[in-house]
Amino acid sequence: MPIEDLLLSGVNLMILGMGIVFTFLLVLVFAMKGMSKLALMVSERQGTVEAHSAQAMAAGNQAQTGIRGDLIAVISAAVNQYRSTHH
Amino acid sequence: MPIEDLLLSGVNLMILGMGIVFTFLLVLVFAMKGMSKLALMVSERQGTVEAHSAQAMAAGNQAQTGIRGDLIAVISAAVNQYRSTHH
Amino acid sequence: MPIEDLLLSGVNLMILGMGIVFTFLLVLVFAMKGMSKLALMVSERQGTVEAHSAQAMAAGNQAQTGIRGDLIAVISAAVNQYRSTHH
Amino acid sequence: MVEIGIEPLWLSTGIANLEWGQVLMMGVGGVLIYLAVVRKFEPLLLLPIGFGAILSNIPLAGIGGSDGLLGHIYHVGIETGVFPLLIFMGVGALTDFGALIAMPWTLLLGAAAQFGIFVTLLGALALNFVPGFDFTLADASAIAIIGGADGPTAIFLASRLAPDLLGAIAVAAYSYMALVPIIQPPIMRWLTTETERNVVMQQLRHVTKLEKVMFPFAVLLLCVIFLPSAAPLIGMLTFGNLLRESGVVERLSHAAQNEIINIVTIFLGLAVGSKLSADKFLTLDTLGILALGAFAFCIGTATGLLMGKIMYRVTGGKVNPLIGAAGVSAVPMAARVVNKVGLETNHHNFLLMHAMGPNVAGVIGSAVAAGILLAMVGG
Amino acid sequence: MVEIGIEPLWLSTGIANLEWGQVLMMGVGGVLIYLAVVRKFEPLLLLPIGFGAILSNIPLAGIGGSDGLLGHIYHVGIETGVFPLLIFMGVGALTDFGALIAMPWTLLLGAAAQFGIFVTLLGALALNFVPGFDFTLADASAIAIIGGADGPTAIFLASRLAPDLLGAIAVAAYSYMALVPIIQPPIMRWLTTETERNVVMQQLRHVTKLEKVMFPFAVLLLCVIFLPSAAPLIGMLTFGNLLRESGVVERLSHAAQNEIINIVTIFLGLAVGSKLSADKFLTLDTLGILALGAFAFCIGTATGLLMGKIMYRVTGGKVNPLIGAAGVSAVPMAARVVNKVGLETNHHNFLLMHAMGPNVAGVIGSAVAAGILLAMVGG
Amino acid sequence: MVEIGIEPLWLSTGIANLEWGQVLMMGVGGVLIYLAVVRKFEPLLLLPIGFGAILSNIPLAGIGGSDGLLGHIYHVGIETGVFPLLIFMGVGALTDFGALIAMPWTLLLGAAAQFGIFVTLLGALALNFVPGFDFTLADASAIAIIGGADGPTAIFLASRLAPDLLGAIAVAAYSYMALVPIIQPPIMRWLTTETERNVVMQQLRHVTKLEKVMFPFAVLLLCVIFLPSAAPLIGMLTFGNLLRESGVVERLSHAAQNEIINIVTIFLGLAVGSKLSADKFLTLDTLGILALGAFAFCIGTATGLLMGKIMYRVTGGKVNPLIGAAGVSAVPMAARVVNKVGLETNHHNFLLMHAMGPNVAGVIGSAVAAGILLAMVGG
Ligand code: NA
Ligand code: NA
Ligand code: NA
Repeated sequence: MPIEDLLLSGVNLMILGMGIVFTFLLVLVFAMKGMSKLALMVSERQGTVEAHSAQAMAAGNQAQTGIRGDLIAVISAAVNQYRSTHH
Repeated sequence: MPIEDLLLSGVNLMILGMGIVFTFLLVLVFAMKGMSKLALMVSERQGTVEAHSAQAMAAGNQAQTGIRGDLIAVISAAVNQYRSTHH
Repeated sequence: MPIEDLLLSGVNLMILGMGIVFTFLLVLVFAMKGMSKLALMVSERQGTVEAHSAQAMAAGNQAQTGIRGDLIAVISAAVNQYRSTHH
Repeated sequence: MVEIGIEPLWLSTGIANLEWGQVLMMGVGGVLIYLAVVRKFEPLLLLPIGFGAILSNIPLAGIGGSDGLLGHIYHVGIETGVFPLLIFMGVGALTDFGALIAMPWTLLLGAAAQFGIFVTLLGALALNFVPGFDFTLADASAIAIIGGADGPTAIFLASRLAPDLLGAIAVAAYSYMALVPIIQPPIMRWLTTETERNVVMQQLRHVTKLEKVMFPFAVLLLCVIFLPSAAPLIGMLTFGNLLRESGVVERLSHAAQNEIINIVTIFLGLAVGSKLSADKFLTLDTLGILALGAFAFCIGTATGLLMGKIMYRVTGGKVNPLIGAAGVSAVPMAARVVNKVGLETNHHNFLLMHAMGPNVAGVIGSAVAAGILLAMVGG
Repeated sequence: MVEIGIEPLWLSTGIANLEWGQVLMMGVGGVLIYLAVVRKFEPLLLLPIGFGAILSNIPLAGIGGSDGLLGHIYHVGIETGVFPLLIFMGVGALTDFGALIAMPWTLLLGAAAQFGIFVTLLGALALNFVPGFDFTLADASAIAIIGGADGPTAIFLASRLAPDLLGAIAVAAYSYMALVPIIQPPIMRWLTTETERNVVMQQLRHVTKLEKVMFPFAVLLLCVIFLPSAAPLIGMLTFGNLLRESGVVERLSHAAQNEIINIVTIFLGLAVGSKLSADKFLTLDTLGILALGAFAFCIGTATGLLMGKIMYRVTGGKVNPLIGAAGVSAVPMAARVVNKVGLETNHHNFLLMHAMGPNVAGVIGSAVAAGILLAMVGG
Repeated sequence: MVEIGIEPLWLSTGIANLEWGQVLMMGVGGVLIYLAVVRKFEPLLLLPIGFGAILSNIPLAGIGGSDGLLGHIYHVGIETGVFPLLIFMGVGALTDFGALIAMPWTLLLGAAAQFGIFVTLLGALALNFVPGFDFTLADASAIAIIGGADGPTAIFLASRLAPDLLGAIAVAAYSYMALVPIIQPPIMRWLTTETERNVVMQQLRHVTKLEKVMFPFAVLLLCVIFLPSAAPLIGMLTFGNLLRESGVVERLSHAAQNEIINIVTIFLGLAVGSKLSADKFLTLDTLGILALGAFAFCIGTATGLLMGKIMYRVTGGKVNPLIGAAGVSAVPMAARVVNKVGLETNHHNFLLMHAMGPNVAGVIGSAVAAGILLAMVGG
């Protein structure tokens, strides 16, 4: 079809397209805000439960982050070496 | 076909089926007993060989189980961390 | 076709084949020699750069080879164990 | 010029094309994911299945269609039966049959528990008396295997005998496997006496490496002689186990236990989920399948326990009947349940290892049962 | 007897059959590998693509043909759209959307940056005024998506709308993603004032695990309602992210983040490279595509920055406009560039985490844009 | 009603359908597994091949048939040639060509050892004088490549030139590769003098990273110019090696060295085993192939050694002729054997690194030879 018509379709597509992109992501903004509110409510309601699991998680993270960085470095290197040699 | 016939086939299938299942696993019981006897004989005949490899294996296990549990825990955590970060 | 002809083709194939194999690998010999020369020139030209990266690499290797063998052994075993148990 | 306006735009949205059935099935998918993530119901399978259900019910996208991603995966992996067999290879590579080798007789517990399968088969056929149900013998067989409490076996058989019911059957199988801790204990307490549950079993003998290497061959040999129709399942199970026990192919054993089974699990789950379409799933059949599945688990548990009581008598009280309940497989959940119930009556009675014997025996038992159904009905 | 002589031997050599186009394309492949290895341009993709280009241009071997290795891989993985979608699953499993959840408004930056896509679409169509160019609306759409700065999205859309241009489009997309550190900074400095670049943003709030688990569902839900045509991309992205955040399927999350994405990356790269044939690549179109691609990146960066300036005004100077440039995606390169430019003006102003929000928003934004183009043009 | 009785039941058992050929082939499979597990003969390949042979000879199951698991795998991976090429990519990623780059002349040792291939080709054709043998030129070529002592190359060529002989050829290739420690030493001692075996070679020069990165391109370039028919093999080998040496795609290199090669090895082995059917394997041809294979190894070892002796003369005793035996490839077994035999005569003479040069040269050499056979015979 003639280029002019193509361009017309293009303009059409641009207007609609950017319109949808913005609508979609704008709605998503509010969806996420609602989501976060909901999450807050939920976690408050089962506060106790959360607390426990939170502690548990914290503990878990402790166990991980507790390891001194250099040890991890050494071990990582070793693991690398181990892999490159044993595989 | 009429449901009665279906059920009849079903009963047939059940009798045959459970019969085979039991036969199969019962024969397997004896097969395994024979197998274990055979394994015992073999290992006795090549006792010396076994002994060596056994020692070797033991040593190997030593090397593995010798590592203190907590060290393994630490390393495992580190490996986890290493993986999650380096991959 | 008659076996004699087959054999004739075979002889043909052998002469050509070994000829090509030798030509190919002989040319590759010279290609590699040239390649190495080229590599030398390049690395000399960007000597400084090389130096740096070389040091860097050396450092890297240090970090790896620096780990005492037994530690690696222990860790490797642990990794093994970790894998076999956690996977 | 290309027609680009509000009209076609609206027609290209989801709301304009969304059907009630699709909404409901997405809800079903959401429930499965909830069970997987929050209730920890077999998350490795139910999460991908649930998500696959959501994706394949999105209007216009056609993700579950023959040209869609999940359609391709289903065609390649499940129609061919490849995925469940690869999972079985992984199960074999992950399973230590030592406990079973140490107590061969516990195989009979694994056999007895398969009774649930065949009773359910009758149940499914009997359901045809109820107006609205019309299960063929093939359908009934595929449904009955849910009683095997073994996911890949159920998916493999369903893909062969009743592809239309595959979604519902897979969901039922994995759901009930996850429900084992709720379904089994009451039956276990009801069918066994305090004294029986109190039985402390003697420690398992040591099993040599050689025995573990010979075991897969013993199983495969019997399968070849008696029941070749079970060979694909038993074959891959024993192959995986040989990779594990041979000790000379660590690389391959590791691949079977990790890369392969993980990758296949993701694809298998998504592809099974793509069969959860409204027209196939929102039917009376599904309700029947769910009911029959629960029924199958109960019967299997009961018959396993009864065989356990027989062995209790025969051995003069050396066998704790509770381990019979582990015969339904559902590895290792069922064995853990046995251990738990055992500890309730005797705080120092750890039955876990003893329950592992019938537990893995149940895997073989249901594979055998699947072979029989394939041979008798699939032909 | 079989004719074996010097004549057929000579005819079986490469030099006797080598065409100039093939030599040139091998050169192109070599350049891509040089950029990947020496200049570190997206090596994970450009190295396999470059090598695939060399292999598929070897005379007589037919490696890229329908019976060749790369031909098989292309047929299985790209014609079906499976590979880019699996990569997207991996991206989802590797991405932490926490920064975006903490600053939902930065989604608008990811939206604004997609303007580059649609302007480029017009540009491609306008190029038809130049003799020798004849882009259809489908071609133009596939080219425009380069502005999305997202490799798998570009490959997926191109394989749907303009397979002939796929090679050039993929090469352009990944090349410009690698060039982000060179393309973006000047535009960023030119469009923003010292004061704006100086803005120190407040630290991000803590995001709970629950929010991270709910996020993929929120995104997927909107996709289902508004834009089902984007469901394959958004669906796999959110699936991968759920595997990551659910925390109950560590095995599967690990497989999606490693085995699957690594294996698929190798095959995807080689297969894309096999489309770099002289007749398809050494055309005026390719030059146009390369020019338009650079154009698209610049526009996208600019519109992202302008939206950033608007948010700067609206929020009374709480938002640093620089983070708008990260809206083009090109994760995580663009975010790093923002951080770098930010540090130039204020040595204590680390914008990396704040730039991650628009950065991942850009991934969603370009997937949405791709869905629109599929729905409007692909139909 | 469905006929379910003793009669059809019996007919569905294995014993009722087992043929002698199948029993024998299961035996062959068992032997291969025995060699793999107990004798440690190339277990990574021979174990899956042996198990595949057992599975595909189970009556009624049809696992090796076009609808069976192994049939599917064979169709997808071997008929297309994809699996051997992926293994070659892995080999490239696992191989350090440093030793070869340090001693380019050792390439000639890898060339000389390929003489075994072509002599065996004549041998195979000459065997046609024996009644019962009727090898075509294609058959003979596929058989001859066993002398290349390289599994994937042999499988790739056989799948192209003589699919019917693939099973026997693969089994012969891997068996003899495992037998290298038994086959080679006598020949090595017989063809070399004490003084020659005593030669201590000077330490290898340091090879720079740049050289290692350039090497794959040098090899590929010559392949493109002279022998495009070898491009699939050489191409994937060099691609894998570039992944390794480039140092910028660690993820991909790791995948090629582990996940991909391990997964493919399992499937390749099973699929090759599925070709071990009585009618194809229990033939006079197989005996001929086994005999010719051994012959090929001996000739290849001998010619490699003779070239070693020539280099010993030419260099005035700087080269230890033993390393010529490593030219047959069979990496790294042959190089280890050289090292072992070297230590017998001089307890302080470690030839391992020097033998790695001709060893990897042998891989390239046999790929080149395969390319020639494809070009001359496959056409
Ligand atoms: Na079971
Ligand atoms: Na984007
Ligand atoms: Na060789």
